[in-house]
Amino acid sequence: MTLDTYEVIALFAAVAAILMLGTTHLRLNLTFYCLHTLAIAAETAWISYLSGEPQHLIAAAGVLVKALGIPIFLGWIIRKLDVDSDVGTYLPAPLCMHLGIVMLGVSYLLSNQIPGVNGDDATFGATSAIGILFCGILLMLTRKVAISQIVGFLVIENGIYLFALTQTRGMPLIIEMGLLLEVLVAVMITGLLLFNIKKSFEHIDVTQLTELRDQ
Amino acid sequence: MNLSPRIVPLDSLPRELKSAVQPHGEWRLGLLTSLDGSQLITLLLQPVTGEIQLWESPIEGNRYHSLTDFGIPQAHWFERGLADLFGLFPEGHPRLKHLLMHDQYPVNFHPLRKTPLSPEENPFSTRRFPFLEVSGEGVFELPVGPIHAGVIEPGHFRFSCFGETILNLEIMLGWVHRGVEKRMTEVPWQRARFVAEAAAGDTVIANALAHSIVVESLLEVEVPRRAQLVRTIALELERLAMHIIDVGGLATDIGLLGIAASMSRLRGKALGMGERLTGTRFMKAFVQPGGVRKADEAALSFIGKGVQELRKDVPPAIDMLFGVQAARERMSVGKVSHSLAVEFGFVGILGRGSGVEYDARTVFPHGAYPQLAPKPVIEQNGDIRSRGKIRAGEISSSLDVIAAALDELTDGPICADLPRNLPADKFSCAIVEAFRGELIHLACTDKNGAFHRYAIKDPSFNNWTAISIAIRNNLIADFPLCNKSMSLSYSGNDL
Amino acid sequence: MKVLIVLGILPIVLAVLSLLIRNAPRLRLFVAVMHWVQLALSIWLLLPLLDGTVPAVVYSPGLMLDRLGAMFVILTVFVIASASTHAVCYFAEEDIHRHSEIPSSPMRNGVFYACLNIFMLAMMGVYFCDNLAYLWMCIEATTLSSAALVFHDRTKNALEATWKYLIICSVGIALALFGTVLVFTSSQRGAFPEGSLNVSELILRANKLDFVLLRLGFFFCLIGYGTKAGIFPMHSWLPDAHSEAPAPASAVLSGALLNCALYGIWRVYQVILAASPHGFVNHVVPILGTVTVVAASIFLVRQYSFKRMLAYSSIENVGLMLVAIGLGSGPLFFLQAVNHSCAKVALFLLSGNITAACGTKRLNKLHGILKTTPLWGGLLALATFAVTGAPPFGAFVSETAILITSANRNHWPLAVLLISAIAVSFIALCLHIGRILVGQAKPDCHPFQPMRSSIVPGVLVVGVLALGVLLRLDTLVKLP
Amino acid sequence: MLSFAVGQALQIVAQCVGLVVSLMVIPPITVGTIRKIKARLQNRIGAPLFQPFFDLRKLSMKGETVSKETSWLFRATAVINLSIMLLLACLVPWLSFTPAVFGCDLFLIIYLFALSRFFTVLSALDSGSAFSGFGASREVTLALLVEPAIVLCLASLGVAFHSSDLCTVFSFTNTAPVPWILWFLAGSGLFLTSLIELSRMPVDDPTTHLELTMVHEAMILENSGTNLALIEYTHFLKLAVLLGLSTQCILHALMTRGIADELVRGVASLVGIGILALTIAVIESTAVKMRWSKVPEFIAYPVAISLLCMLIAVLRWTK
Repeated sequence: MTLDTYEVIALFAAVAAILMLGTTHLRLNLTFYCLHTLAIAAETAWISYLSGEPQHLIAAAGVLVKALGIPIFLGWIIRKLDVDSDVGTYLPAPLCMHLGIVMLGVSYLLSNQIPGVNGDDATFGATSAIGILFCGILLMLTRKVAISQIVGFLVIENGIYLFALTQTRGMPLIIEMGLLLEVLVAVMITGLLLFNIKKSFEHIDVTQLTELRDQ
Repeated sequence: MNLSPRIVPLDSLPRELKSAVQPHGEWRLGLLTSLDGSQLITLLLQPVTGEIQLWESPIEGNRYHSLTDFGIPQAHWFERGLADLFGLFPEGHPRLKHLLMHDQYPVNFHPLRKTPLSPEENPFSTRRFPFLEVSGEGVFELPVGPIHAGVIEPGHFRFSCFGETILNLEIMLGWVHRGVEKRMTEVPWQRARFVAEAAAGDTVIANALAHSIVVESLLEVEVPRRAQLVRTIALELERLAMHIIDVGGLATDIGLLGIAASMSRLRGKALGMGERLTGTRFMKAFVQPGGVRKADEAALSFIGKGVQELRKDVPPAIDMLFGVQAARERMSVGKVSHSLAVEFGFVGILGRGSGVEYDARTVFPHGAYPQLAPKPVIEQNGDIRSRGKIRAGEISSSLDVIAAALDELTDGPICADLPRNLPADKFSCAIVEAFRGELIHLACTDKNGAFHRYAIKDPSFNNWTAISIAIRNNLIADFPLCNKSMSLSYSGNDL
Repeated sequence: MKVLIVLGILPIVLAVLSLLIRNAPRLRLFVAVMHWVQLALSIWLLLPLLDGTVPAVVYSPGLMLDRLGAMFVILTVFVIASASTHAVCYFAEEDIHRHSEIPSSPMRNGVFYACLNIFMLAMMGVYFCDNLAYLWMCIEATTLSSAALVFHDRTKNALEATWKYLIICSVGIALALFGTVLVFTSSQRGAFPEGSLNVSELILRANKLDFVLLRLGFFFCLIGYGTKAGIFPMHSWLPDAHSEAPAPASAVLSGALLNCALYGIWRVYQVILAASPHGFVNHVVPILGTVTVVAASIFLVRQYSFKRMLAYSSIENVGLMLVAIGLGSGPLFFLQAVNHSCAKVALFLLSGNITAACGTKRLNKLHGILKTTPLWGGLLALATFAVTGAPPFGAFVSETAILITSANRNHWPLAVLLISAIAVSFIALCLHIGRILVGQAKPDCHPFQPMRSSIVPGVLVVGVLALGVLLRLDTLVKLP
Repeated sequence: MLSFAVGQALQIVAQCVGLVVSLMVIPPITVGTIRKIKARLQNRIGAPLFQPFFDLRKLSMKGETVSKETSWLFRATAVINLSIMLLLACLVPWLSFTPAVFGCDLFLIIYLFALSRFFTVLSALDSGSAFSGFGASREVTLALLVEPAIVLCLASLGVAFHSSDLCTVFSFTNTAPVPWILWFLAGSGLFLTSLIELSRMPVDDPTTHLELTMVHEAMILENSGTNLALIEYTHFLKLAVLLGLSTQCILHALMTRGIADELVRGVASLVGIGILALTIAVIESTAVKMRWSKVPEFIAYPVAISLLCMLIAVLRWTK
C-alpha cells in the first residue's frame, strides 16, 4: 500500500501546481512554478535511475533549464514591466486553489477510467499529470494578466510531459528535446510580445484585448 | 513680510473670496481669523508668484454668513476656530462643532474675544460634540482615544463601521489646547519666541523661523547671510529627522520591523546632528529674531560628514520598503484625489502626494530660500505609497540642500542687532515650509508696539480633514497606516 | 535524405540573408525570385512521387513523403511564391502610403522575410513527417514563426491578434501533444513494446493498438490541430489573425497554413481509420466539418470587415476539407485545398490592394471599386465566384464531388446541410462583394499600379478557371 | 520481574518529571527565543532569553484592575483556559517523551482547542470594551476559516493509521508506511495554521500597539496583573504545543525508519521546536502584515494543504 517514490515526487509536483493557483502574486507564482518544475526534473532523473536509461538524464537537465531559466526570464520581465500582481481574477484565487484540489480528485477518477494505465489501480503518476493539466487550464482560464497565461501554458505543458514520463516507457529523446526547444521559443516570443502589450495598452491585462470581434 | 490690509466689506467677502481661491481662482486661503472679534481677517497666498494679500472685513455683532456654506470648503475648520476663540458664529455652516475647546470650558468662554459676549448672543447652550450618527443594521460606532495604546498625542476618533469597513470617521481634537496664540500676546515680544517654538514640539525650527521672520520684518532688520544659511540647515535637519521617522513609522505599521529599526537609528543620527549644532536634539532656543544663537564650525563640519553618511545609509532602507510587493499592496489605499486636495487646500506631503505643486520653499522667502529651494517632489496617485515616496524624495533633496548650504557658508556675523521696540499698528506675516507643509505666522501690533494678535496656522490644520475622507470605505485595520502616512500634529492643530 | 537537405537549405539561407540585406526593395525581389526557384526545385525533386512512379519515399525513420504530401508541398511553395511575388509591389506601395503610425524599417522588413522563410520550411516539414511527434513540432513551429507575420503592422489591433493567435493556438497544440502522447501510449500497450509514433508503422499494425487510448488520442489531436485549422468552435483566433496580418501574410496563412493543420488531422485519422474502419469516429469528423461550414456561413451573413469576411470564408472551406477528410478521400481533400488556396490567395491579395488604396477595411465604407479600378473589380468578382464554388471554377467541381460522395456514403443529412450552407455563404459573399464593386467611386481611393498589382491574382484566377474546365467530375467521384 | 516493574515505574516517573519541567520551561523559552532572534535580525541586542519569565513574574506581582462592567467570567477565563491548555499539553504528543497515559483522541484535542477559544471570546465580549468585541469578532472569523485545516491535517494522519489516537500516530515505532509527502504536508499545514492560531505575522502582529489592527491583543486589552500573566502563559503554552505538533510531523517525514533511542527523539523534538521558532522569527522579520481583506487568501493555503492531505490519505487508505 505504499506509494512509490516516483509517485510521491509526481504528487509533490501536483501540489506545487495547485498552490500556484492560490496566489495572485506573480513572483510567488513563479517561485511555485520553479518548485513544480524542479519536482518534474527530479522525477525525470529518478525514472532514469529506475529504468537505468542514462539518456533521460539529459532530459532532466533540459527540464532543469525550464525550471530555472523560465522563472528568471519571466521574473526579469515582471521587474521591467513593473507589474507584480494579477489585476483581478475571474474566480477568487483561494477558491481556484480549492477547485484545483477537487480537480486532483477528479483526475484520480479519470486516470482510473483510462484503461491500460499501469494495472487496475490508478497510479498517482497519472493522477498528478492530469491534475497538473487541469491546474494549467484553470490558471489560463481564470487569470487576467498575460504573464499568468504564459505560466498556465507552461503548466499544461508540464502536465503532458509528466504524463508521457510516467505512462510511457521512454519517449525518444530527440522528441523531448524538440518539445523543450519549442516551449522555450514560445516563452521567449510571448515574453517579448508582453513588452509591446505593456507599451500599447499600458498594462498586461489581457481583458483589455477586446478590440477585435465580430461587430 | 509687512502687509497692509485692504478693506473688503462683509457682504462682498464670500463672492470675492470664492472667485479668488482655488479651484475657481489662483489663490489659496492662508488664514481666516480675526483680531479681536470685531472683524474677519483673510490672508490670501498666491502659490506660484508668492504674492500675499490681507483682507479685513469688519463685522457688526457676532454673526456672519458662513463662507463654507458659500462653497469655500477651505474655510471649514477656520470658521469652527473662529466660533471657539472669538465667538463669531457662521450662519449656515454645515457642521458647526467646537474645534479647540472641549466641553469642560464654560459655554460662553471665548479666550481671544476682547468684548465679552452676552449669553443671548451665543447660539449654543452646550459644548457637547454632536458626532455624526450613521445608522442602519449592522452599523456600529467604535470610539478610539483620546488616550491611545501607543505613546502619541491625544485625539478622539469616532469610527462608524459596517463590519470591518469604515463608513465615516469623525475626529474630535482640542485636547491639548494650551492658548498659545493668546500667550503670544501676553509675554514681552523678546520672550515670545520661546512660546512660538513650543507651538508644536516637533516643528521647533520652522515655528521659530516663522516667528523670527515676522519680528524681523516688523523691525525691518536685515539678517546676515551666514545666519540665513545656518537657519536653512537647521530647518532641513528637522525635516530630515521627521521624514525619516515617518517613513520608519510606515514600516512599523506594515510589520517590517527591521527597516523600522534602521530608520529609528538613522533618525537618531539626524537628531544628533541637530544636537551638535544647537545643543538640543529638537533644536530648541536656536533660531532667534535677527539670526541664530550660535554656529560652531566644528558642528557644521560634523553635519557635513553626517550628511555624507546618511546619503549612503538611508536610500537602501527606503528602497527595501518600497520594493516589497506586499508592502506596495498595503500602501495602495487611503487615496486623496487631486481635486479634493485643491478644494480643501491640503498642503505639504498630502498636497504634493495628490499632484498639487505647491512648496512654500520655492515661493516664499525664508532662510536661504527660494534661492536654494529644491525642485518639489510630486506624485500623482494620492495614496499612502505616493506620500511615502514624497518623503523619500524630500529626504534626499534635504540632504542636497544641507550640502549646498554648507558649501555656500562663509564667515560673518550670525545675528543682527535688534531695536528695542516693535513698531505700532503694523501687520506682518511669515510663510515657512515646515516638514508637514506650509506654516503661517501672522502678527499684528497694537499702538504700544506689543503684539495685539498673533495667529499661527500649523500645516496640520489644513490637513486633518483629509484623513476622514481618505479612510472612508477602507478597512479599519488600514487606518493606522493611513494616519501614519499623513503624520498629522495634534498640538499644532490645538495650539 | 539529400532531397530533404536540398529542399531545406534554400529557406534557411534566405532567412539568414533576409536579416542581412538592408535594402528592402531588393530583398523583396530577390526572395520572390528565389521562391519560384524553390518551386521549380521541389517539382523537379519530387517528380517521381508526383507522376505516380513511386508511391512513397522514406527518407529516414519518421520522415516520409507520399504522393498526397508531395502535392501539398508543391501547393505550399506555390502559394508562398505567389504571395511573395505580389508582396514586392504591395510593400512598395505600403512604404509610401502607410496608414499606421509606426514607420517601416529595413529591420522589420528583414524580420518579416526571415520569418516567412522559416514558416515555409516548417510548413513543408509538416508534409514530410511520418512521426506524429515531428508533425507536432513542425505545426508548433509554424505557429511560432508566423506570429511575426501577423504582428508585422505593429498596431494595437495587430498586437491583440498576435497574442490571441499565439495563446489559443499554443494551447490547442498542447492538447494535440497530449493526444500524441496518448497515441504513443496506445502503441506501447498494444503492438509495439518500444512504442512508435510513425504513422506508416501504426497503420500496419493498427488492429493491435489499444483502441480506447488511440481514440482518446485522436480526439485530442482533432481538437488540437482543429484549433490550428480554425474548426468551429475553436476558430476565434482565425478572423483576428487573418484580418490584421498584411495581405501577403494573410494569403499564406489562409492558403497554406490551414492545409498544414488539416494534414495533421489527416495523418492521425488514417491511423484510426485503419484501426476501426467503421467506427463511431468516422462520423465525428464529417459532422464536425459540416458544423463548421454551417457556422461559418452564418457568420458570413453579418460582417463588417472585408478581411474578416474572407477569413470566415476560409473557415467554411476548412469545414469542407474536413468533410473530405472524414470521407477518407485524400484526392478530394487535396482538390478542395488547391481550389481554395488559389482562389483565396487571389482574394486576399486583391483585398490587400483595395484596403491599402482606400485606407479602410470596413465593408460599409468600401464601394465603387469597379469604377475606380475595373481590373481589380473584375478580378475580385471572378475570385469571389471561384472561392464560393460557382460553376465554371475548380471549387465547383470539388465541392460537388464532396457532396456526391457524402451522399453516396449515406451521409444524406450532412449533404443537405452542406448544400444549404454553401448556398447561404455564396449569397452572403456575393452580396458583400457586390456592394464593394458597385456604387459611387470612392474619392479618397488611390489605386496604385493597377496592372502590376493584378498580375498574380489574375494568374491565380485563370488557374482556378482552368482547373474547373479541365477536371472531370465523374472520375473524381469514383475516387476512393 | 520485580526489577523490571521498578524500572518501568521509574521510567514513568522520569517521564512525568520531564513533562512537568518541559511545561514550565519550554514555552517561555520558545517565546524568548523568537523575540531574541527577531531582535538580532533587526540589529538589536534584544531582551534576554529568559525575559518572558521575568515578564510573567512582574505581571503576577502587579495589582489587577477589573472593569466594573464585567462578570465573574472575565476573571475565571484565565484559569479555565490555563487548565484546558495544561490538559492539552499533557494529552497531545507534542514532545516525544511525554507519558502516553490517557491516549489522546484527535477530536478531543480539537474540541479542547475550540473550548479554550470559546472562553477567550466570551471573556473578551464580557469586558464590554469596543476593541475586545472587535478582536473577538476577528478571532471567530479566523477560527471559522482555520478550524477545518487543523481537523483535516490531523484527521488525514488518522486515516492513514486507521486510528484517531494521536499517540498511535506519533508513536515513532509504528511502521505503517505513510509517505513522507503526507507527513510533510500535514506538518507544513499545521505550522501555517499555528501561525494564524497564535496570532503571529502575517495575519496578526504580536508586537503592534495599534489597537485597530490587533486580533489576539485586542481581546486581552482589559486584562491586567496576575490575570494577564496567566493568559500570557497559556498563550506561550499553546505556542509550544502547536509548534511541537508540527515538529513531530516534520520529524516523521524526515525519518526513514523508527527511531528507537529515546534520547535522540527527545533532542530532535526540542531542536525541531527551536528551528520552527527560528522560522517564525524569520517570517516575522521579513513578512509584511497582510491587509485584513487579504487574510482569507493566506488562510486558503493551510486549508488547501490540509485538503490535499485528506485527499491523498483518503485515496490511498480507504480501499
